[in-house]
Amino acid sequence: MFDHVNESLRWIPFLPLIGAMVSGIWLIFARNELPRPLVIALGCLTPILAFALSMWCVFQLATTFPAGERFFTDNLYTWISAGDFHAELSFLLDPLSAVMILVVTGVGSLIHIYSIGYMDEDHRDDRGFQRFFCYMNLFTFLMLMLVLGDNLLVLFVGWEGVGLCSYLLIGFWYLDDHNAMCGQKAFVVNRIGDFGFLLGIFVLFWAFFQAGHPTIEFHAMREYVGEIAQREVALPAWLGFLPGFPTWSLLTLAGLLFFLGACGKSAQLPLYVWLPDAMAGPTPVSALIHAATMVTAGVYMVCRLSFIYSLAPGALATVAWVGGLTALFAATIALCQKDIKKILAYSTVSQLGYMFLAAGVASYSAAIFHLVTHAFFKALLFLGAGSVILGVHHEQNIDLMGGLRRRMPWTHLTFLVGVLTIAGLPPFAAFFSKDEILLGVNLAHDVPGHMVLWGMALVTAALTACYMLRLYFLTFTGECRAPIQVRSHIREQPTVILGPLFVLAGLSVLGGLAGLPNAYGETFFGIPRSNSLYYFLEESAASAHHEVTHAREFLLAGGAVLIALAGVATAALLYYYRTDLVPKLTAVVRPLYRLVWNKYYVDELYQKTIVRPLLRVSDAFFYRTVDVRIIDRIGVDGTAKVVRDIADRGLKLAQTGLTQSYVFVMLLGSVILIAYFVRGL
Amino acid sequence: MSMSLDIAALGPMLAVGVGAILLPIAEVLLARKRTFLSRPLTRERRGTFLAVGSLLCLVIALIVSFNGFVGPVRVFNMSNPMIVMDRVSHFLNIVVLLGAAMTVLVSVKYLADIRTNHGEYYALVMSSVLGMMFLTSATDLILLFLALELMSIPLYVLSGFQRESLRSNESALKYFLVGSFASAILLYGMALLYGATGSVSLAEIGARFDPESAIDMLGAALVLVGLGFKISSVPFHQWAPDVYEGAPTTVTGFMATTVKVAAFGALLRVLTLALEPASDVVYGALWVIAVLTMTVGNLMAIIQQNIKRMLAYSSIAHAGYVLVGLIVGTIEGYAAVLFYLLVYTFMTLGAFTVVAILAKGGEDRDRIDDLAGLGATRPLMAAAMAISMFALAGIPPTAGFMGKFQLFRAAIERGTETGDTSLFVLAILGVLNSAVSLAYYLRVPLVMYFREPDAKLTPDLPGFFERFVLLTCLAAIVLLGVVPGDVFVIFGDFDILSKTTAAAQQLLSPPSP
Amino acid sequence: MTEQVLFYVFSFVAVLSAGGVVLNVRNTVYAALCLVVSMLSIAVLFIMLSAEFVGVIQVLVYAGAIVVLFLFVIMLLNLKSEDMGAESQPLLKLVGTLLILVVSVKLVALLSGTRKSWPEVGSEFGTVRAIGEVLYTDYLLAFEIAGVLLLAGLVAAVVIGKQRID
Amino acid sequence: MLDGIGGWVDQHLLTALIFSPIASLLVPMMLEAFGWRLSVTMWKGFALIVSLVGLGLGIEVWRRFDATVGSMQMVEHSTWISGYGINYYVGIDGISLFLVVLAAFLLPIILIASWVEIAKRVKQYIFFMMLLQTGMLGAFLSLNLFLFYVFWEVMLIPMYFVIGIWGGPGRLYATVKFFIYTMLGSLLMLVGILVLVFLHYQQFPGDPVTFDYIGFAGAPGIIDTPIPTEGQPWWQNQSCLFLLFGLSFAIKVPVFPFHTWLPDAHVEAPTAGSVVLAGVLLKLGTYGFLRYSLPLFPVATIDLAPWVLGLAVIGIIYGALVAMVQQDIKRLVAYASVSHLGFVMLGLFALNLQGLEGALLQMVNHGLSTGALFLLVGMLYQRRHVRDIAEFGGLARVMPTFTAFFVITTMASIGLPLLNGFVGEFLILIGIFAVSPLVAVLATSGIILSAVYMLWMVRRVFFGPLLHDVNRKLVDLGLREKLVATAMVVPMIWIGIYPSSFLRPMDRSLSALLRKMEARGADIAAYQGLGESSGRASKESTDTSGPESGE
Amino acid sequence: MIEPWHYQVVSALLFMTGVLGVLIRRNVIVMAMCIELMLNGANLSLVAFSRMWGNHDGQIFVFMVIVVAAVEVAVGLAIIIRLIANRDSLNIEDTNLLKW
Repeated sequence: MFDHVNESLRWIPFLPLIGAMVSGIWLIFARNELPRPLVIALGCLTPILAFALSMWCVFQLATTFPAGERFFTDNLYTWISAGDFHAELSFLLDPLSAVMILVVTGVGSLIHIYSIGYMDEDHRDDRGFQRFFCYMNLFTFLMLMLVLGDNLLVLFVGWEGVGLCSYLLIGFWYLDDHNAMCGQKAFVVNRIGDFGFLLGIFVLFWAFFQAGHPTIEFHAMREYVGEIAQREVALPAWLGFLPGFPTWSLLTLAGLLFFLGACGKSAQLPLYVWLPDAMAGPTPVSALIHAATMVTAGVYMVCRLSFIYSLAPGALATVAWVGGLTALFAATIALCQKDIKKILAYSTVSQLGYMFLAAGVASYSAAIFHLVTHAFFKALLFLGAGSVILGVHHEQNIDLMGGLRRRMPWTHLTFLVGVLTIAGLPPFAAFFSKDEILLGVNLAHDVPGHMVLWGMALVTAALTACYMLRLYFLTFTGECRAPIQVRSHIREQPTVILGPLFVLAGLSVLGGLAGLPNAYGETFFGIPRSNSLYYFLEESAASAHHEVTHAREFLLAGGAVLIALAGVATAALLYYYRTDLVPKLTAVVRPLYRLVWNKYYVDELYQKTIVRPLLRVSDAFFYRTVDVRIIDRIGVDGTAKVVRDIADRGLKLAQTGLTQSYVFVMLLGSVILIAYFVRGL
Repeated sequence: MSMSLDIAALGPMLAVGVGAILLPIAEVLLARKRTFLSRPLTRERRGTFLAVGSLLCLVIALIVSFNGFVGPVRVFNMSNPMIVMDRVSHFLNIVVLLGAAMTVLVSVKYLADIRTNHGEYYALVMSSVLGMMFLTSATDLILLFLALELMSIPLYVLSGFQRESLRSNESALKYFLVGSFASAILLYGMALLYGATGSVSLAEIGARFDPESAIDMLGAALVLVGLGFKISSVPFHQWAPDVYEGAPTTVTGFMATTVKVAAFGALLRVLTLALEPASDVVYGALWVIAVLTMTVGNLMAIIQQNIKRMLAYSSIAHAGYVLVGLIVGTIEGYAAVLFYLLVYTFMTLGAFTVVAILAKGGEDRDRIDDLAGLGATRPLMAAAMAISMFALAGIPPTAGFMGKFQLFRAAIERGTETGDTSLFVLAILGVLNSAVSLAYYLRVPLVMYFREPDAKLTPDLPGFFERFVLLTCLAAIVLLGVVPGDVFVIFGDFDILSKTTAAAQQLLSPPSP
Repeated sequence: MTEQVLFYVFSFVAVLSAGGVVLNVRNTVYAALCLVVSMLSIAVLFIMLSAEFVGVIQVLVYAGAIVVLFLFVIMLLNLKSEDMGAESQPLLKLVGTLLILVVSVKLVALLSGTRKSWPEVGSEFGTVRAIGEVLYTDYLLAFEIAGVLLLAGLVAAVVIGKQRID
Repeated sequence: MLDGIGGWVDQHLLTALIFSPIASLLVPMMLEAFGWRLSVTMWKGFALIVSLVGLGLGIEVWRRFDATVGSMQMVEHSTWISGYGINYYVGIDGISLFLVVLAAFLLPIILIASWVEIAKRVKQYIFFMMLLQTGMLGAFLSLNLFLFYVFWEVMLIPMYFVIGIWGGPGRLYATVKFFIYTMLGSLLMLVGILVLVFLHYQQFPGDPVTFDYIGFAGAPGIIDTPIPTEGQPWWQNQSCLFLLFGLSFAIKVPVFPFHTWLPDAHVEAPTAGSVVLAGVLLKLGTYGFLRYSLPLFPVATIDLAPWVLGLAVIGIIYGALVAMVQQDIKRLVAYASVSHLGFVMLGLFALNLQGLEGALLQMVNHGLSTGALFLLVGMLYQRRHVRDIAEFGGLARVMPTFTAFFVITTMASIGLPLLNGFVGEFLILIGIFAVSPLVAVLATSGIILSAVYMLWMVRRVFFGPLLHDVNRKLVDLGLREKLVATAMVVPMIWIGIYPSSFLRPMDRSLSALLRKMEARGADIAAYQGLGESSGRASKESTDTSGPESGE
Repeated sequence: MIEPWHYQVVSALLFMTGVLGVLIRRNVIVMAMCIELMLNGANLSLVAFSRMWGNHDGQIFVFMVIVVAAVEVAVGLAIIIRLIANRDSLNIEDTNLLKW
C-alpha cells in the first residue's frame, strides 16, 4: 500500500471511513453496542493511522517533489460524466491540502482520544458512545475528502458531508428537542451557503466550457483561468441597484457565489447564526468541527480558489470587509456572554473573520497560518472548557464557576496557555499569525478602505484579549460560585483528557515557528526566509507580496501587542481586581448592554422577517388558498360540479316525465331541423 | 307479368317469421290441460319450452345469416327489390339475432322472477326481431315503414309487459304515444319524398333527389326526425329514459341494443341511398345532433340513481358516438359503425343481464346502490358488470375501446385527408365526452367493489342460461378488444374488421341486383 | 266545376271535423264522431283522386273498424265527459300551438308553391284490379309482412288487454 | 418442455418480462379451477416468486444491454391487427432501460413490504399488482403508439382498484379523481396519436398506415414524420399536437397546476399503491415527454419550453413550500414528489446531455428514495395507524434502525452527495443553467427548501422527547422490514457513489435523441443560452464539444 | 281547377291539426285519435301524389298504412285499457312516475 505515494493518498480519508462504516453498519443492524475496546480501536486508531499516513505523504511531497510542481493526485475513477461534464473522484495533495490534512488528522486524532474520556460516562443514550465515534470518523473522512478534493465537485461532497455530520453531532443528544433544532438550523443555514457554492460551480463550468476547456478540476482551471478573466456577464435589469451594473466580471460573480458558500460554512455575516447554537453538541464536537476544522473549510476554499479571487478584486474586497466586520461584530457579542461555550463560539466566529480578512487582502498564507494556529488554541480552549464542564457536572454558565484554579490545576494551566495565545501575546503562536494578518491588511493598498479594516482588526484584537481574559478570570479565579453539592465533587480530569490538552498547549506555544515572520527569523535567529509556511504555500495559493521594512513590521507588531495588553488589563481590572465595577458599568450602558447581550437580536430578526412569514404564507396562502381552495376546489372539483350541475339544474328540467313536453321538444327539434334543411322556410 | 321470387334470399327472416307465427300457437297448445306431454305444465316449464323454441329459430337464422354473409348479394323480388340482402343487412341481422338470443336466454328466469311469465312474450320478441331484420335490409319506403312498425308495435306491448306495474304501463303508454307520433312524422316525410321523386325505392329517390327543391328537403328532414327518434338521438331522445326505466329489464336490454342496431341500419340505408345528394346539409345537421346526443346523454347519466335509467342515457350517448361514424361517411366510418354496433350490443346486454339477474321477489332491484358489495357476494356477475362498464367507458383493452378507437380513427383519417377541422373537433368533443362518461361508469364498480354488501339482499346465483350469457358477453368484450381481427374464426374465417369493411364497401357502392 | 265544389266542401269538412277532434274538449264521444266525419270526407277525396280501392278501404277499415274500436273503448270505460284538472304546462302548449300555426302557414305557402298538373291516367288507375295486381306481385313481400304485423298486433293486444291471466 | 420455454424466453426476453407477471397467474388459477385450495400464503409466495423471476429477467436485460449503441435493442415485432398498422412492437434503449429495471426491482420489494399489510382479498390484490406491472413495463417498452396507449390505459384499472379497495377513508374520492384526471389527458393524447398517424400516412403515401413509432425493417416510422410548424389546419401543427400529448403527460407527472390528484391518491392509497405510484407510475409522464414529445415535436418543444420551465420551477418551489406545512407525512412526501418531479421536467427541457441524463437518473432516484420513504412510512403506519407528524416524536430512541434508514432516505431525497439524489439534481441544475441561469437559480433555491421540510419532518418525528406513551411501546424493524429497507438503500448509495454504471448506458440513446431533434429542425444550439457561444467555441477548439452534441 | 297542391295543402292542414291535438289534448284516447289524424293527412298526400305521378306506389303505401294504423290502434287501446284498469285516469299528465 505504501509502495506508491499516489496510491496511498486515498487511504488517508478511507481509513476513518472504514471505522465509520463498520460501527455504522453494526449500529443499524445490531441491537447492542460493540465492546468498548473495539469501538475505541476503530474510532481512534483509524484517525491516528490516517495522521501517520498523512505525515508520510506530506514528507514525500516535501522531499521527493521539486519545488514548483509540488503536487500529486490520486485518481480513483470517473464519478460523474455527462456530455462534456466530467468529474473525477480524485484526491490532490499539494502544500495547501498538506497543511490541512495535517491539521485535520492531527487535531482530529487528539480530539478523538479526548472523546474517549469525555463520552465515557455519558449515559443519555444507549450505544451513544459507539454512535459518537461513528459520526466522528465519518466527519473525519468527509473533511479529508473536502481538503483533498481535486475538483470542485469532490470538494463539494466533503463540503456537504461535513454539514451532515455537524447536523448529526449537534443533535447528538436528540432527546432534547432544542439540540435537534440547533442541528437542523445549522444544516439549513449551511444549505443556503451551498446554494451559492453550486451556482458558483455552474458559472465556472460553463465559462470554462465556452472557453473550450470544460473542466472543474483545480489545476486545469488555474491554467485556463486567464482565458475567462475578461468575460463579463450582463445582469438582468431588476438588478440595476447593484454596483457595476449592467455588467459584472464573471470571475467576480463566481467569487461572490463561492464566498456565499464560505459564509455559510464558516459562519460569517450574515449566516453566522448557526454556529453559536451549534454548541448544543458535545464539547469535543465543538472543538473538532465548530472550531478546528469544518468551520475553517470556507477559508480553505477561498485560498484554494485564490487564482480566481486574485483576478476578481471586487470579490476579494467583499471577502475582506465581510471578514473584518464579522470579526468585530462577533467579538463584541462575545464580551457579554455567560455560557462558556457560547463565548468560545463567538470568538471562533471572530477569529474566522480574521482569517477571511487575511484572505481578503490576498495574504492567503497568513489566513492558513492563522487557521492552523487557531485550530490549535481553539481546540485547546474547547477541550479545556469541556474538562471544566465535566468538572462542574455539565454546567456551562461561567457565573456558576470560579476558583477552579486550585481544584483543576492542569486544566487551568493549559487553558491559560490557550487564552494567552488567542489574546495574541508573544511568543505564542497566534501572535505571529495575527501579526502577519495585520501586516497584510496594513499594506493592502488595493483594498478599498484597508486602513479602516486595519483599525477594526486592532479593535477586535483588543476585544478578543478582553473577553478571553474575562472568561479566564470568571472561570478559574475568585471563589467558587458553583452550588454546594457540586463544589465538593469538582476533581481534575483523568489523563486521557489531560493528555490532548498538553499536546495542544505545546502546539499553541510552538506553532508559531511554522510561520515565523522573516523579520523575526533574520533578526533573532539569523534564518533567512524563516516564514516557511508562506513559501511552502506559495505555489498553491500565491499571496500578494509586499516589500516592507523590518522596522515597520516590528512597529506594527508592537502596536498589536500593546492593544492586546490593553485588553488584558481591562479584563483584569474588571473581573479580577475590581469585580464590583462590572454591575455599575453595565448599569451605565444598559441599552447598549442589553443589545449586545441579546446578540443584536439577529436571530429574532431572521425569525420575524424570514422564517415566520414564509411559513405563514406557505400555509395560509399557498396550501390552504391556492392548492386546496383555488386549484382543487374551484378548479378540479369545480369543473366536476359544473358538469354535474348542467345536468342536475338544467337539462334535468326538460325531462319532466310529461309526454306532451317530450312531444313539444321533438316538435321544436324538428322545426329547427326543417328550418336548417329548407332554406326557404 | 312474370315474377321471379328468390325465397331463399329471405332465409333468415323465414326462420324467425316461422317462429313468430308458430310460437303463439305452441303457447296455446302448451297451455292446455292435456298437452302432448300429457300433463299440465307449470308456467316456468312452458316459458322454458317457448324460449328454447324461439332460441332454435334464432340460431337457425344466425347460421343462415352467416352463410349469407359469404354468399352473393340477393334480393327477394327482381322486378321490385324492396329489400337487399347484402353484407350490411347480414351483419346487422347477425347482431340483432345475437342480441335477441341473449335476451331470450336471460328472460326465462327473469320473467319468472317478476311473476309475468306469459308465453306471448317470446312471440312478440320474435315478431319484433323480424321487423328489425327487414328494417336493416329494406331499400324501399313502404317496407321501411312496415318493418319499423313491425319492430315497434310488439315493443310497445313488451315494455308494458308487467301488466300490474304502473311504471310498466306508463312506459308502454309513453312509448306508444310518442312512438306512433314519430312514425306519423316519418310517414309524412316519406310521403313528401315520394311526392318529390315519384318513387318509393330509396335508390331511385336518391337518383331523383333535388337538394334545391324545398319539398325534397322537407321530406328528408322529416324522415331524419323519424329515424332519429328510433336511435334516440337528441332532441328526439326524451322517451328513452322513461321507457327504458319502466320496461321489464330484459325488454329494456332488448330495446337498448337491437332496436338501435336496426334503426341505425335503416339510417345507413337512407343516408347512403336516398339522401346522398343532400349529404353536406345532412351531415351538417348530424354533426350538431351527434354532439348534442353525446353530451346530453353523458351529462344526464351522471345524475342517475337507477341503473336502468343510467344505462338508458348511456345508450343515448353511444348513439351519439355511432353517429360520428355516419358523419365521416367513408368506408372506414361505416365499418366503424357496424363494428361499434356489434360491440355495443355485447357491452350493454352484459350490463342489463346482471341487472336482470338481480331482480327478485317479483320486482326489479335496479338502484345503483342495490349493487353494493356484489364483488364480494357474486364475483362473476360483478366482473361482468365491471368489465361492461369499463368497456362502455372505452378503456382498453376492452372492445368498447376498440369501437371508439375505430370511430375516432375514421374521423381523424378523413379529417387529415380533407383538412376538415370540424371532424377533428368532433373527435375532441367525443373523447372529452367519454372522459365525462367515466364519472358514472366508474360509480358502478365503485359500488360493487368498494362498498360492503347489504346482508339481507344477496342476489340469487345466475342460472345456466344467465351464466352462459354473461360469459359470452365477457368473452366477446375481451376478445373483440384484444384481437378484434380474428375473433369469430370458429365461424369459418370470420374476420370482423375485414368483414365490416367489406360490408361498408357494398354500402357505398350499392350492388345492382 | 263540380269537382271544385266537391273538393272544397269535403276538404273543408275534413279539416273542420279534424279541428273538432282536437277542440272538442268536453265529450270524447263527439271527438270520435268528428273523427269519423273527417275520415269519410277524406275517403271522398280519395275517390276524387281516382283511388277507389283505397277510398273503400278507408271507409271500411278506418271509419268502420278503427273509429268503432275507439267508440267501443270509450263506451267500455263509459267516460263521456273528461274532466282533467288544471293545465300543468300552459305556457309550453301555448308556444307549441303558435309554433304549429306558424309552421302550418309556412307549410301551406311552401306546398302551394309546387305547381304541377295531373297526368292522364287510364281508367284502370286505382281500381281494385290494378291495385291487386301490383299488391300481389311487386309488393307481395310488403303484403306478407303486413300479415305478420296483424298477427303480432293481435297477440299483443290480447296479452296486454285481456283482463286476467290465469 | 422447460428448455423449450427457456429458449423462447431467450428469444423474446422483453415479451417475457412484460407478460410474465400476469401470465404466470394462470398457474394458480388453473390449480384452483381444478379444485386445489391454495392458501393465502401460497398465493403470496407464488406472487413473490414470479416477481423475483421478473427481477431476474430485468437484470438479464440490463446485462445484455449494449451501452455502445443508441438505437433500440432486443426488438420484437409482429403484427397485431393487420391492415391497421397496429403491431406488437417492443424494444429497449438507454432511455427505458433503467425505468424497466426499476419497475422490475420494486415489485418484489412491494410484495414483501405489504406481506402483512394486505389482509383482505389477497388474490385480487395480487392480480391487480401483476396487471399493473404488466401495464407499466409494456408502456415503457412498447414502440407502437397504439400498443403504448393500450398499456398506458391498462394501468389505470388496477391502480383504481388498489386505491379503492385497500385504500384509506377518503379512497373513493381519491381513486375516481385519479382515474378521471388521468383518463382525460390520455384521451386527448389518443386524438393526437391518430392525427400523427395519418399525417405520417399522408407524408409517406406509398407505405401502409402504421402506428409504429420507430420504423421497422426500413419502413419510416411515426418518428420520421415531418410535422408542420405553422400553416393550416391549425390542429396539425406541432404546437397543437405537443399540447395534446403534453397535457396527458403533464397530468401524469404531475406538472404544477395539474398536481392535486397526487396528494389525495398518495394519502389514500395503501403502501404498495403509493410506492408504485411514486416509484414508477409518475415516471411514465416524464418518460412520455422524453420519448415522444421531445423528438416528435422538437420545434414546438423549444417554442413552448419557457412555459414548461416556468411551470416546472413553480412546481419545485411551490411543492416545497406546501410540503413544508403539511401535517400528514404521506401528504408531505407527495408534495415533495411534485417538487422533485419539477426538477426532472427542468432536466428534460434543458435539452442538453447533462440535463437529460440528470433527469433520467433523477427519475430512478425519485423512484428509489420516494418509494423508500413511502415504504418506511407504511411500516410506521402499520404500527400506529396514524400518519400525523404530531403523533410521533422521539422515535429515534425506540426505533433506532428505522430512524437510520429513514434519515438515510431523507438525505438521499434532499440530494446529499454520495447518495443518489445529488447526482441527478446536480446534473439537472448544471444542464438547465446553460439554458437559463435565472431558472437554475430559482430551482437551486429549491434544494434549500427541500432540506427545510424534510429535516423538519425528521426532527418532529424522530427527535425530541417521547411525548406519546403509545410510542414507547413501538418495536423496531423486524427482519423482513430490514430486508426491504436495505434493498432500497443499497442502490441509493450505489448510484450516489458510482453513477457511471447508470449514466453510461443512457449516454448514447440520449445523444441520439438530441441529434434526432436537431435533424427534425430544432435549433438547440440557439436554445442553449450559453450553448450558442459554446457552439462557436467548440468549433474553434479541437474537440467538437457542446452540450447538445454529446457523443 | 283543382291542382295537386290543393290536396297537399289539405293534407298538411290535417297533419298539423293532428300534431296540434297530440300536443295539447291530455286525454290519451284523443291523443291516439289525433295520431290517426296525422296518419290520414299523410295518406291523403300519398294518394294525391300517387295520382300526380300516375303510379300506384302511393296507394299501396296507403293500404299498408291503414293496416298499420289498425294494429296501432288496437294495441294502443289495449295499453290504455290496461292503464285505466290500474289507474283510473285518462289524463296523460297523471302518468309521470318516470322522470329525470
